[in-house]
Amino acid sequence: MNETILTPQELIDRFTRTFGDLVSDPRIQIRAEGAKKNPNTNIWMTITRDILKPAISMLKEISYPHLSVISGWDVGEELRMQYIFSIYFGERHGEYMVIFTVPLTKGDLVLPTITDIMPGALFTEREKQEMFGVTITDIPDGRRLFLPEDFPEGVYPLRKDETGIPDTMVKHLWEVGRPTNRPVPPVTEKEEEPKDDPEEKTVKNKENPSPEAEAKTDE
Amino acid sequence: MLSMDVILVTILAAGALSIIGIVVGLILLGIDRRISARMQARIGPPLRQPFIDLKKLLSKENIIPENAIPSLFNAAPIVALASSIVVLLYLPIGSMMPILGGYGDLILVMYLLAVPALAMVAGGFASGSPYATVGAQREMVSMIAYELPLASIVIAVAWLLYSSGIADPFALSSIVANPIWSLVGPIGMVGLFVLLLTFAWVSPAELSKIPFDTPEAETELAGGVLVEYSGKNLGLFTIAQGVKTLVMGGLAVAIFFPWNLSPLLGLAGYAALAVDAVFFFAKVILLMILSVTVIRTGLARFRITHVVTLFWVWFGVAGLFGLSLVILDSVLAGWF
Amino acid sequence: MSDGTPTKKAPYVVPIGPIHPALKEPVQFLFEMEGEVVKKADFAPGQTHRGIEWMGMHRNPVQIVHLTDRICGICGVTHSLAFARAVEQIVDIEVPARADYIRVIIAELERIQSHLLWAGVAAHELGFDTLFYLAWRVREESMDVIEYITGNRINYGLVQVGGVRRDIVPDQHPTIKKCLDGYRDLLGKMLNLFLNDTTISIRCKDTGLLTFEKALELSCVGPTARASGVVKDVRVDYPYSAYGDLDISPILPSAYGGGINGDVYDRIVVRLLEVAQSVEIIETCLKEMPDGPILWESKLPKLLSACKKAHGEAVGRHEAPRGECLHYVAMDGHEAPAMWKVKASSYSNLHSWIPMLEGEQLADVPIIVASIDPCLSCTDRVAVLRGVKRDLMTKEDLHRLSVEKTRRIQGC
Amino acid sequence: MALPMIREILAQVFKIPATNPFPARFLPPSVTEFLKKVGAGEATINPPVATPPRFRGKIVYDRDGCIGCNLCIRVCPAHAIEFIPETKRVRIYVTQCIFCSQCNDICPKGVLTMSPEFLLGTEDRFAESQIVE
Repeated sequence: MNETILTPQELIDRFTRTFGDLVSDPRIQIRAEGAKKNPNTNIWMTITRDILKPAISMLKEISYPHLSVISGWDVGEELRMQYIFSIYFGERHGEYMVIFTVPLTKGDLVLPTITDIMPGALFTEREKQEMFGVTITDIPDGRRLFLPEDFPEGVYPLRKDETGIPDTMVKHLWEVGRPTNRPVPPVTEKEEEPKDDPEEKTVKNKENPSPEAEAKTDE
Repeated sequence: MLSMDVILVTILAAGALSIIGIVVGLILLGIDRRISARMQARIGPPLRQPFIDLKKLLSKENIIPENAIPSLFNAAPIVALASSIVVLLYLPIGSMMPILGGYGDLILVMYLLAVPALAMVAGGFASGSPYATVGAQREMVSMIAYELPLASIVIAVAWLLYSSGIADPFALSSIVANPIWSLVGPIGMVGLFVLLLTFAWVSPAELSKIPFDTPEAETELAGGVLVEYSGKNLGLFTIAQGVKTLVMGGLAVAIFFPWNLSPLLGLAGYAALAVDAVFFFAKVILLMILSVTVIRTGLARFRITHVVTLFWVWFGVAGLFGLSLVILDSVLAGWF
Repeated sequence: MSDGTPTKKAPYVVPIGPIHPALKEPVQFLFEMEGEVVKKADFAPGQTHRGIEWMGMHRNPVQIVHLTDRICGICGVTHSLAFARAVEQIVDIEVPARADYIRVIIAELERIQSHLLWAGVAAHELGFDTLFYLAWRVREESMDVIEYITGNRINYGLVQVGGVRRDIVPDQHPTIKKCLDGYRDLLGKMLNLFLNDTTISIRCKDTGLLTFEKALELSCVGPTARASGVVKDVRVDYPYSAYGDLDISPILPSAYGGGINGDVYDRIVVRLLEVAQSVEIIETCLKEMPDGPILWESKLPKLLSACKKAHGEAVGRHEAPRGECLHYVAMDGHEAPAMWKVKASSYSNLHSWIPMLEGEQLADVPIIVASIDPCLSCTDRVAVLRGVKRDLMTKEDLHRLSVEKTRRIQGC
Repeated sequence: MALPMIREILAQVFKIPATNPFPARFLPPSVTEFLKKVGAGEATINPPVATPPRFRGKIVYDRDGCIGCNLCIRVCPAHAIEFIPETKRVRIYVTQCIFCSQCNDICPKGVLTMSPEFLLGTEDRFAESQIVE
């Protein structure tokens, strides 16, 4: 572990220096919230699949990273996998989020497992296999994680192409059993008169009553 | 030889006492639940709740699991109930002498007390469920564990009566007739007090209550030995549990608090019997609240290893310590 | 336990779950046992998939905020806050400072009720129902305040993209303060009851050990990680909402005087002390809450069209009672987000069950499982409804069957 | 052996329980009969705990003030609101409502409100009481 804390730019420089063109589109997203506007830092980098493991190892050399999750985004022609890490936790206001985006072409959805360097990744790698149809090579436990045993093969719920959820598998529960022949209630424009629905009469107090007023009556 | 009359009276009395025992036992369960609820800042169920539960259980059918041994599975609750009732018949209720007093003594009672637990073990193994199997194993282990302190209490009492020159030192009638506290000096008093405390901790174990309810351990074994029981069988176990609660309380009263109210009030005959019986049940309720309800409400469940350590090491030592104090006392009394 | 315990040499399998009294959550465990000792543990989550992410990808952000409320019944604000923060970053919304403070107040109230809920569950798993009732009774106070502020006990519906929906007005302060003062008085009693009780400490000390290295490797979060000595608290490390304005530090079990063992006991310590910390945070926030609006845009149609125009991806995080909760959102110019990924806190912690459980006693399984405060409703997210191969019974079927059976039993 | 709970429970026995009592002390043989009696003043019930000021209960809809703008349908997360094309009004299925009150917020005319009514349980999802229109 390295004791000196890198600035976000230094961190990116280190990656671009080591991996050259294989790291692209680095950006630092800084956001300040609250009254004092203390900034928090997110670092995004797009890397190729080949340097995924070296990049994580390098992150490990800088500071032991915490892997939050691997996410994915089906953008149509390719699948972008986001490896969401955070480093420098334990430093007050000093944590960086480091997000590696790994683009994969639809024809070649293979990723190496990172469980040998980050054992905690197993869960999320299993999930990526079943949800996105990505093959994780050398995964120590390739079972399904969330999907049931009888879920059809070749359907990946979070994909947006033809391997995603087909409409035939979707049941809109809210539509089920709704009465279709219900008579339409009469409408009187801007007139107050008693209706068949008893609810109507109670519409007196306007929406979102001020809590203080009601609080007083309540106590 | 026994005459027909005596046998008939004995049978009638036994029947009556069994019914009273069951009713009082269920009331005891109700009181326990109510008091425990109050301790937990809840309102709790009405006192008759065990009766309501029982009525419902008895109206339901028995479900026997596929891989159970039906004969053993069904016999277990009956054996458990029968043996608890039999123990009751050996207990003096107030000034009424035990109905079966002539046919057995404290040693027999100790054996009979183990029978319901054994029945539960058998029923658990016969259930064919892994939970019940684990529960039955634990039940055996805890049974073995609490027998040692229980035995030291019995031995101490018998020794005391024996050394005081009382005939039939193991018979419950002689124990009741000679309150043990009157037979000892100050050292013996301390010894008996230690034994009383030990008995207070053995009772919840004998009744499988928290912290010793490892065989049933709801959160890990989902009811353990009883997991597969339902309907009438479970109802029988519930009754057995009630009667057993009464028996443990009754035993404690007989050994440690045998005094009656009637001599004090100058009553005799049936009035004395009735007053003493009520007083007896009051003592049982009080003892049960102290040794079962308070303990089960105020403690977390032990691991089975803790149960073994507690009874073999701590209460084993406590029991033997109490026993040796009692012996020491009577030896000293012999010297002076 | 040498002589007493039966030692069955052949390992046998004890299944626990998906429905089991020890588990308030649907997950299935398989334990290979030797006697009373767990030799090998395995588990299968995913017993209750609901497909919330998929549902979200067909709805607009304003709808999703309410969907996120319902990911978990206990973390009523956690997910909506994390999601709202992610969307705010994509759309580039600046949340009014007052809204940030209200968000923190409600998040900390949630931490109090969640930790107390957990404390109760833990006590119940230990077979200590009295403590369970006590903890839950005490928890009601915070539930009442949450109800008082938001309107409902769970599913608060407080967070909106760009702020919060309801203000905390000065008239409400006395009620909140009264509750906080109550907690301050109670905490000593709770600590005493939980930490000084012999029956609890013999069950919890050195049980379910998770070493520092394992916790780091398995990317554990929240009190589970902190109890093992991993200093990680998003509230401190990563200034967001009003947390950046506060002077707080992560709570480690050493704060209670002892060392850091990473056992169940330490997890109790961390959670109880965090309740105290939350009380302080709420007090500070109430005091320092700036004036101003509570929403970036109170006209929802405007907010919706701003969201529709946005392109990009962002990560929103929040330190939930159970640890870091993370939402990844990508938007590509449609009403609905292009991608929505929910990483609940328990998702990161479930892994730690295996090293914790192996080698432990069966009796300790419930408390170890509960000790990470698992929330599988948060973790199980994706599912698709399919009627095939399942016996579906309608209400009428069930009613008919029960009537038949009652008749059979009663013999009429 | 320290058992701090024992002291606690012994003190608690003499205190009033914290539980909210049930409406009736014991389960009446027939709930409907009992409620009728209560209505007629022949029996009393323990009153329910009051709802808080901002409580979100069953939705209330002022049909006449509605302008049929459809915004509520757009933000309803649960698809609980249905458009009636004939009159350009909406119909709300309370069993599908998730009580987020988002439609209240977006309604330009303020015709949707949340009432404090919460006893909504029923067996029929589409019972008359479960449809607001």
